[in-house]
Amino acid sequence: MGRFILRRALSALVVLFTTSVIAFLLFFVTPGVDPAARIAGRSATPATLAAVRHSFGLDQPLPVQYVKMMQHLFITRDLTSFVNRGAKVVPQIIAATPITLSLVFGTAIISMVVAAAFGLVSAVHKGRFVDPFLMALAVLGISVPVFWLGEIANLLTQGGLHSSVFSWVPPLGYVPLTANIGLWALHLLFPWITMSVLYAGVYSRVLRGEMITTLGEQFIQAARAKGISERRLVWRHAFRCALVPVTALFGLDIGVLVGGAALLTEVVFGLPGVGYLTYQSLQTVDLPMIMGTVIYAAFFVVLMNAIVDIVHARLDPRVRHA
Amino acid sequence: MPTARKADARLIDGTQIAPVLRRRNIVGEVLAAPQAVVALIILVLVTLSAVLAPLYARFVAHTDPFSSQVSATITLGGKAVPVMQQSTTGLKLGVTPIGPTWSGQYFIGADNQGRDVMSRLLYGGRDSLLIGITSAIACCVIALVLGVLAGYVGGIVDGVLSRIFDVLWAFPVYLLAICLSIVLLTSRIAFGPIVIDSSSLILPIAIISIIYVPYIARPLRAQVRSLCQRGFVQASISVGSSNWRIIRRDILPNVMPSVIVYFPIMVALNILIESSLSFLGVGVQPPNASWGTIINDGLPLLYTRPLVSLAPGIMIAVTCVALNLIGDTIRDVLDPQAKIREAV
Amino acid sequence: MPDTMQATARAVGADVALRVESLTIDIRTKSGVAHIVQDVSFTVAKGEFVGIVGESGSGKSMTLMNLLRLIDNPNLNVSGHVWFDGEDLLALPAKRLREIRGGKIAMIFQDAMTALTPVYTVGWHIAEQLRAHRALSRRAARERAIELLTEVGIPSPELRVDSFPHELSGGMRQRAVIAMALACDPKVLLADEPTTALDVTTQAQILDLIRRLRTVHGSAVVFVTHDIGVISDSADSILVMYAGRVVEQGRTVDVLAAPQHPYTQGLLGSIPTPGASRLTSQLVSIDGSAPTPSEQVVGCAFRPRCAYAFDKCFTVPALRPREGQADDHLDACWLQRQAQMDLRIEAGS
Amino acid sequence: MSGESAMTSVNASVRTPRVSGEELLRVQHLVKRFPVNHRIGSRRRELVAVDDVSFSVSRGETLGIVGESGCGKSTLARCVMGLERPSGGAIAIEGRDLTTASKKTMRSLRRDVQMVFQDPYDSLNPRRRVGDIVAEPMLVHGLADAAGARKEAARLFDVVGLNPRYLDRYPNEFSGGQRQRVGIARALAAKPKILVADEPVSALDVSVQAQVLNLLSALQREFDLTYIFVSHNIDVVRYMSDRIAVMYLGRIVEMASAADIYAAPQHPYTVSLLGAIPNNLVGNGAAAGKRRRRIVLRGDIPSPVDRPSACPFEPRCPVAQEICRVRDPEFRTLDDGRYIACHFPGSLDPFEA
Amino acid sequence: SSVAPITTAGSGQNGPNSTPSGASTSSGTSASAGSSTASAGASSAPAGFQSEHKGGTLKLLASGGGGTVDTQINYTNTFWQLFQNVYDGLVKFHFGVDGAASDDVVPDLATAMPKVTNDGKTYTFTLRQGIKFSNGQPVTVADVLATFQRLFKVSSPNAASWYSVLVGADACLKTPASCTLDGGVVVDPTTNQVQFNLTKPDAEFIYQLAVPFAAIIPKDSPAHDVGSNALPSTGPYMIKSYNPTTEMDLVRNPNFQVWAPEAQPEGYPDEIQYQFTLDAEAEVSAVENGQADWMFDPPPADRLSEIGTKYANQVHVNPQAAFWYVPLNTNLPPFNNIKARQAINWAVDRNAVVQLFGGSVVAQPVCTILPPGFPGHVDNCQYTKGGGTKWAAPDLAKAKELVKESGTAGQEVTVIAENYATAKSIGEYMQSLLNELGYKANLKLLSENVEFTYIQNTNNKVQLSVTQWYQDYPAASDFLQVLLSCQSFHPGSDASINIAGFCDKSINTQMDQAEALMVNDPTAGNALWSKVDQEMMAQSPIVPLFTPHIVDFLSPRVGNYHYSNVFFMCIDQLWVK
Ligand SMILES: Nc1ncnc2c1ncn2[C@@H]1O[C@H](COP(=O)(O)OP(=O)(O)OP(=O)(O)O)[C@@H](O)[C@H]1O
Ligand SMILES: Nc1ncnc2c1ncn2[C@@H]1O[C@H](COP(=O)(O)OP(=O)(O)OP(=O)(O)O)[C@@H](O)[C@H]1O
Ligand SMILES: [Mg+2]
Ligand SMILES: [Mg+2]
Repeated sequence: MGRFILRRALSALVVLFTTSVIAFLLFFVTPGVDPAARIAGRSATPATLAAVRHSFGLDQPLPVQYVKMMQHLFITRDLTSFVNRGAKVVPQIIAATPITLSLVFGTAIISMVVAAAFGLVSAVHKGRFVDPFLMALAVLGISVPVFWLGEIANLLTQGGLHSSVFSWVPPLGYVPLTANIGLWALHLLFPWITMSVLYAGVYSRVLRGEMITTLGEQFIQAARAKGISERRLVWRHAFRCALVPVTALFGLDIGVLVGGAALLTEVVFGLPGVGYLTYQSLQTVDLPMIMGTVIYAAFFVVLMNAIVDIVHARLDPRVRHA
Repeated sequence: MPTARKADARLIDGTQIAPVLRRRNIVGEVLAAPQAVVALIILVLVTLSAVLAPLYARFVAHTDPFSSQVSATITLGGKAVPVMQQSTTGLKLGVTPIGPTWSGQYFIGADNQGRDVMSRLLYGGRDSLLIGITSAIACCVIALVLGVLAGYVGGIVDGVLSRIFDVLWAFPVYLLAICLSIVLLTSRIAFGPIVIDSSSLILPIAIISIIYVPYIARPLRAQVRSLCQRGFVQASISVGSSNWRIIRRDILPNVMPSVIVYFPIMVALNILIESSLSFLGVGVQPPNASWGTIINDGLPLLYTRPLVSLAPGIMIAVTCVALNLIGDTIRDVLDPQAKIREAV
Repeated sequence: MPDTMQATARAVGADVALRVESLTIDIRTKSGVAHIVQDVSFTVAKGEFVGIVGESGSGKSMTLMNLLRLIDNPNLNVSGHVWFDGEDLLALPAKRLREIRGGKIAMIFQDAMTALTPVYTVGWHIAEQLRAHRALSRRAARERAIELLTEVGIPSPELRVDSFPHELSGGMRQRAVIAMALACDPKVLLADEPTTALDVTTQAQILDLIRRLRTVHGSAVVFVTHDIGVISDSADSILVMYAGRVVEQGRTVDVLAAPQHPYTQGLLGSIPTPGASRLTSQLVSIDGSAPTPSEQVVGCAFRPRCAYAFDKCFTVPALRPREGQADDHLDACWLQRQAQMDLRIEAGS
Repeated sequence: MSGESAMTSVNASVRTPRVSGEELLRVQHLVKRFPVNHRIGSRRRELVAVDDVSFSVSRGETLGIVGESGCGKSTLARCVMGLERPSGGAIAIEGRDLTTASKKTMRSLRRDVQMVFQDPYDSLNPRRRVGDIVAEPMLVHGLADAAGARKEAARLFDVVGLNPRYLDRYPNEFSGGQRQRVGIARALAAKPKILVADEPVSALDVSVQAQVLNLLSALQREFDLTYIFVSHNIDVVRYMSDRIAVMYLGRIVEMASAADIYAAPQHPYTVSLLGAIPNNLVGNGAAAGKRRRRIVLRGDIPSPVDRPSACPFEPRCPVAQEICRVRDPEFRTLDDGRYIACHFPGSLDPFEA
Repeated sequence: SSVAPITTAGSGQNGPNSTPSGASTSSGTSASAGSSTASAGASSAPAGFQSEHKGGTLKLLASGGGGTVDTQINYTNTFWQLFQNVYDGLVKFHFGVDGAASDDVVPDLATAMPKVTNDGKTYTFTLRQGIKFSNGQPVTVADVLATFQRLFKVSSPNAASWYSVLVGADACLKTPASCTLDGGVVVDPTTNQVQFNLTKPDAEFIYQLAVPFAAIIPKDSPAHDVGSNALPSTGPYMIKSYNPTTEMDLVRNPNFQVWAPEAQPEGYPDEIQYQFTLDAEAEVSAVENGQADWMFDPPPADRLSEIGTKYANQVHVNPQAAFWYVPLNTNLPPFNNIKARQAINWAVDRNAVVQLFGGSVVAQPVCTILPPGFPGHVDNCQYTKGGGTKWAAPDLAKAKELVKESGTAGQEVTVIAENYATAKSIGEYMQSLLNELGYKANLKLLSENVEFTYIQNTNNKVQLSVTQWYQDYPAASDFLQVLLSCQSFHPGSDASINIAGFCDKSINTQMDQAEALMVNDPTAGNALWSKVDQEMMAQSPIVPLFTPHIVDFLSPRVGNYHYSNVFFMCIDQLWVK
């Protein structure tokens, strides 16, 4: 176990290092993003500019700047944004994380339940009417741009229909779970639904495929030969096995989503999560924040990769075997 | 006592002992699925309408969909109507582009530059499809080269390439895309005499094709690795074939079906990604218009002229549904086990 | 339908454990209907060991699986009768059938790895089998599982009961599957190539086990294989299948001593006899390969490969006993006995 | 039986092969280890697939290798083929060492050793025409130009009993036995001296097995080939081989002429292997009148990872003694010229009393 | 995302910012004018406070925070507007009144307007007694001195351009850390007097003291950007918590007492919440639905007609001293050719651009650099069809002819614009227009945070861009000298606000003269400024497009709306009860 963790940690470090260096360099090759020029004000003199650059340490060689930035990010944990000076990157990200987590895990639950229902019904009734019907819905789910769906949802719930049908929909934004669980859920309802359309689509297709593969395996017939009910057969044998690869895939997706890929949904619904933070920092080309979010995202992806590997091996002895 | 079975049943006589299976007619098998036919018809229609966009703009809409028509007027019911209509009620705040006329000019209305949305929609199809297809090709080609290289050569090359895939993978799609676009859009990119302008479609194509490379290259690599263990590759090695020959004759033909399976789904994915990038302002740059940019152009009009955003969104959905259906059918025919990531 | 067959079956009467009557299996595919099993009939007496041999794809597994209607495929069409305890399994309501599956008739599959749901432990599998038919507590089921594992000779069963299938070797897995099948003391044990995936030494262990258990539990066994050696070792009677049909059947000694059908003869001749060398003997080979169910052969399915095919072979021969052979030794070949004798001499075994 | 030419030649004669005695292949102290994929949480380990194996093969001879699954038969074959880089030891073909060969020598060595693969479905590229597959070695080694290669392929098809009309077909249009013939034709195309056949019939139907075995025998006579014939089926190995090496857990435990192995197996493992063959009523064993002792071995073949220093067969051996638990027996030559690795050879009577 | 003319979505400090100016500051020397207004103010105020409206929570929305809350560094409209209710300088713009009166500078922490002596080079204030910071510390002259020293220590954005006029500023600019402003700011703790010594007379200095940069903060404030930890304040509110990306919470300052109601009156709400996470579209919905009281961002174009009709009585439209313009790079082809530049000025249809911005109610075409109503502005229009003093219509024919004459037709031109909807649409319009004129135009849209610095740097070879300028305070130099003087052109630097790269010796000399004139003779000075404006327009280095108006959209429960020219709506004067 120790070795495994060490190996994973090392390769994770390589990935984190490379991603952060790429983000860092990308920033410096971009013209017009000098944070000093923006801080120095719109009619600054070159002298002020130089002073500000100095105060940012931007006049130092790039590797030194990189090391300093990493030092502030990881060791003193007081890296501050260039744009929102005084906004510390780490606390900002920590504050945004629960929002993204709320969004992602809500979506995960909804889309998994829907996907399970769709995938299961489709696979079990393969060849009947429900199968193509549900799968058509699933294809539609993966074919609609998420942000567009979100905007339409907003148009309906916040616009003209708000005074009638959707008067119960709160304004966009976020209410912490700890503050008011009802409002929390209400605020997240449409973001959840919007994102779930995509992920339920994706996963009902994946699950159906896995279910069909599993149902074709010999152990299903072997289990049937035991005289157990079809219900038990589907749930305890087929579904349980089909779920394994799906969970693995889903774990990876959760990593990516928590890492900030829920950006579009967060932007559209005004949820100040990590994706939103990422978006903002990219819009303002705020290097420390970009570095923070990039590393955070890469960290989650790498972490989820490792977790998926472990959990997958736990769930699926076949993997352990191979 | 059955002496002769169904007439079409294949008969084996004494002279022919081989259980000769007929070579597969892949296209035929794909087209045997009704949903694939419907999807194909949709795609042909969409492509056709995109190709014919200039004709529509010229002869039906009578407009240049790429130039601002802010002060234009059209004749409706004998009256000259301004395309951009200043509000006349209340505080007279705001200007609203003309809505759908459901005929000829401004069939589904104008956008905030007074341009004909229908014409732009057709033109937008060109860029969306072009980007979707070319970046899918580029992505598949890059992934193919890297995946085969990593899988076949193994060792250090594999290690390095796999790390690169890891990094690309760990870099969230949008983050990467936005980072790249900000750099590429801001800088002037010059390779010797070739200068790529920010309005060039090459930029979104390049960005989109790069970000999904690991999604294809990784499974390809795995596939190549397992192919290398397959008997026929081993046989080629033991016969003394050169590496290049093995790659060309044994590896490539066997991974191509997967690439083909990925392709339509990749195109769909790319169209979606392009629209997302456009939403974030880093996709196709004006004067080009893709469906994504039209959606984005329409967002500031969402509450007054929702159709400007709705129409391209629907086009994207329809096209992607068709592409996915085709992709599914091809997958069923060629490689039912193929695991494809379709999430963004 | 040959009358003789039914006559034989009836004659066995009360001692019959399982009787299959003209089992026919068709499957609808994209390219038409494939006839996978045609008109298969046989009887298994109580405690009898019946071996089914045949080429790959000849329908052995399909026959076995459909005795218990294990395949859930809307495109599959099964007709005929499978009599067990006076009931036709093919006509039984699902609930009643479930009681028989695993309880009265158990099945052992070819590859134990694929027959065990990979995510559950061996103990879980056995317990599930037990609890499907007996009202047992979890704990009691587990204890019984350990007993069963001991019975099939798995070392340290208390530990193995919690192993996942992949943690066991092939032989142990197969034993676990057998333990599972024996859990409810079935009257009939259906075994679909239970030793094919195993090494010779392990195969010997498993065969030994099955033989032993048969004496202990008194179950009848239907044993499918394509290895005639295995059958010759253990089976009381034998059923040779080719392209979905039974081409020869009878008591093992009879059939092996005097194979009547050219296919059976080829089959026997194509295996190197122990100790034979290429320097001293020549193998009998049957040219070509068996037709797939989608390929229809007019008349006798073996005709294209048969060295003795003649005009009569364009009609499907019926399964019937031959003069000079035991009554229950049936074969489906139009050839006269003399020609067959020639063949054997030529094969020179 | 069939009208095709190869079969005719098979039937032609049953002769003794021309074993010249001239040594063609020599394998010395061959070792092949694999790093074991670490499972989560395990330490790095090695799997010894082939452990200190030595033998030599003469021109025209057939060496059979038999043993249980995972004992290293394929690995040994692959090492001889140069498909696997040995971890130790030497493999020499006509005196040229394969393990240290330059790229150029390797190419010519490649030509001299060809392989028939186990799985005929796996060993032919489904996307290439069989004619191209068979022509490949000739083109690679510059034995012929494209037209010549095709002509030669047609000839080889004829040799292996396939209709040359089928040259332009794809592998999936052939049955298993036919595919295996294509594989053999490919192997022959390079005009090899040694043919390594790794379980060439295990994947085939019983009725088709004989076709291939007959073909291989015929070809050996016709082209004076040297065979290394690998199988887990001792009857098949016996049928094909002049000499048999019995492998257990990466080692050769007994090696002798085929007849000797059959008539008087010395190693308890060989005895039990022979005893495990289901009795066939048709033929009644080599030593007429006697029945083989049926020994049901306990347990399974142990894991080749971290093999113990004791005799690896000891836990399953019915005649094991104290020393077997302590020392691994060496591979030594007995008086009658056979090789064996056992402390107590011949202590297990192969026949029932 | 948003149509904010200045900064949006967390855009940093860089936003051009503004201090409004009295449409009318036309009277004598600013110092004397100031003191007279001050006394007038002092006599009016407190009666106005209506305590029955006191209380409640005011909810504000913006699509992004304003960055740091360090008053000496923050340079955004978002927070300068808010700082009015939190911080105080020695002087302040008249607060809580509408129209021209709001341009007046009145005493705040100082007891009166300063005494100006030494030929306008010495300003003397007396600090009020008994005022405490929100942390309980009393406000002393030492704090005043520290405040101005800190301006340099933290490299405050305009330290070099505005406060460098102070004696001793040079040394501070060179080595900020050891800034003392020796002789520049002299304080006397016994008399509570503060004296500012300038190196030359400066008519704008009094304005520069009235903006948040010069707000007095405790002397022990750290010598670096405090980021999101607000400095102690003196005004009626203090910043209780601030998360730059999500929200800000203001509560009453327990130590606040009204001392100068015209500068810093009592605020009405008990609490002010500012939320930064919604985009403009969502902000409109929230205000419409009564979930928030006001939005900082301009309502998006598609909602304007809706709020202008359905919610007309909740909307206030006010002019701003600002303009949108198109700088033409006078050093790069094709616009190094004056005819090409003039052609653009002739060709741009200001009405079309106004339409793109939201129609004639929210914007007004302009022909001059100085916005209408601004000191020095004179109605004049050099580039309008048929002539006249107001813009009427474009003259495309003339433009095309000029292009032809210039011989620049067919050249490639890249238009740079910001990437939010309004700027983008104006960029698209410019591109379309350039194509019509015979150029090959490209459009490059950049993040609004990048664009402003990008177009300034000559290395980026920007030919034509779309940008805006907002006043800092009501003085013509804030437009003309800042935007188009030789001094503000710094090739190769990201800080080169003279985007057009325009440098005309004679015009520059005139600007220096005008600046000098302003100290003693503002009327003559402004006359000269307007002449400079005309001469610049003749050279056509920029194309003025329109002057934007501000649209304030309030929830129905809100009352007592006041609009100050300088800092827009007076937030804490709103009633929510
Ligand atoms: N779902 C199916 N669709 C079409 N054909 C099928 C299907 N399932 C089985 N078959 C065909 O039925 C035939 C009989 O299969 P079966 O598995 O019974 O053969 P078998 O004798 O058990 O062969 P093996 O020895 O390989 O196990 C095969 O040719 C197979 O291809
Ligand atoms: N590439 C490899 N990496 C790791 N282990 C290997 C590799 N190839 C073979 N082995 C291991 O080496 C041992 C010998 O394998 P090999 O394939 O030679 O056995 P075999 O005798 O041919 O078995 P079988 O009869 O199953 O073909 C096995 O335990 C196998 O797991
Ligand atoms: Mg089978
Ligand atoms: Mg092997």
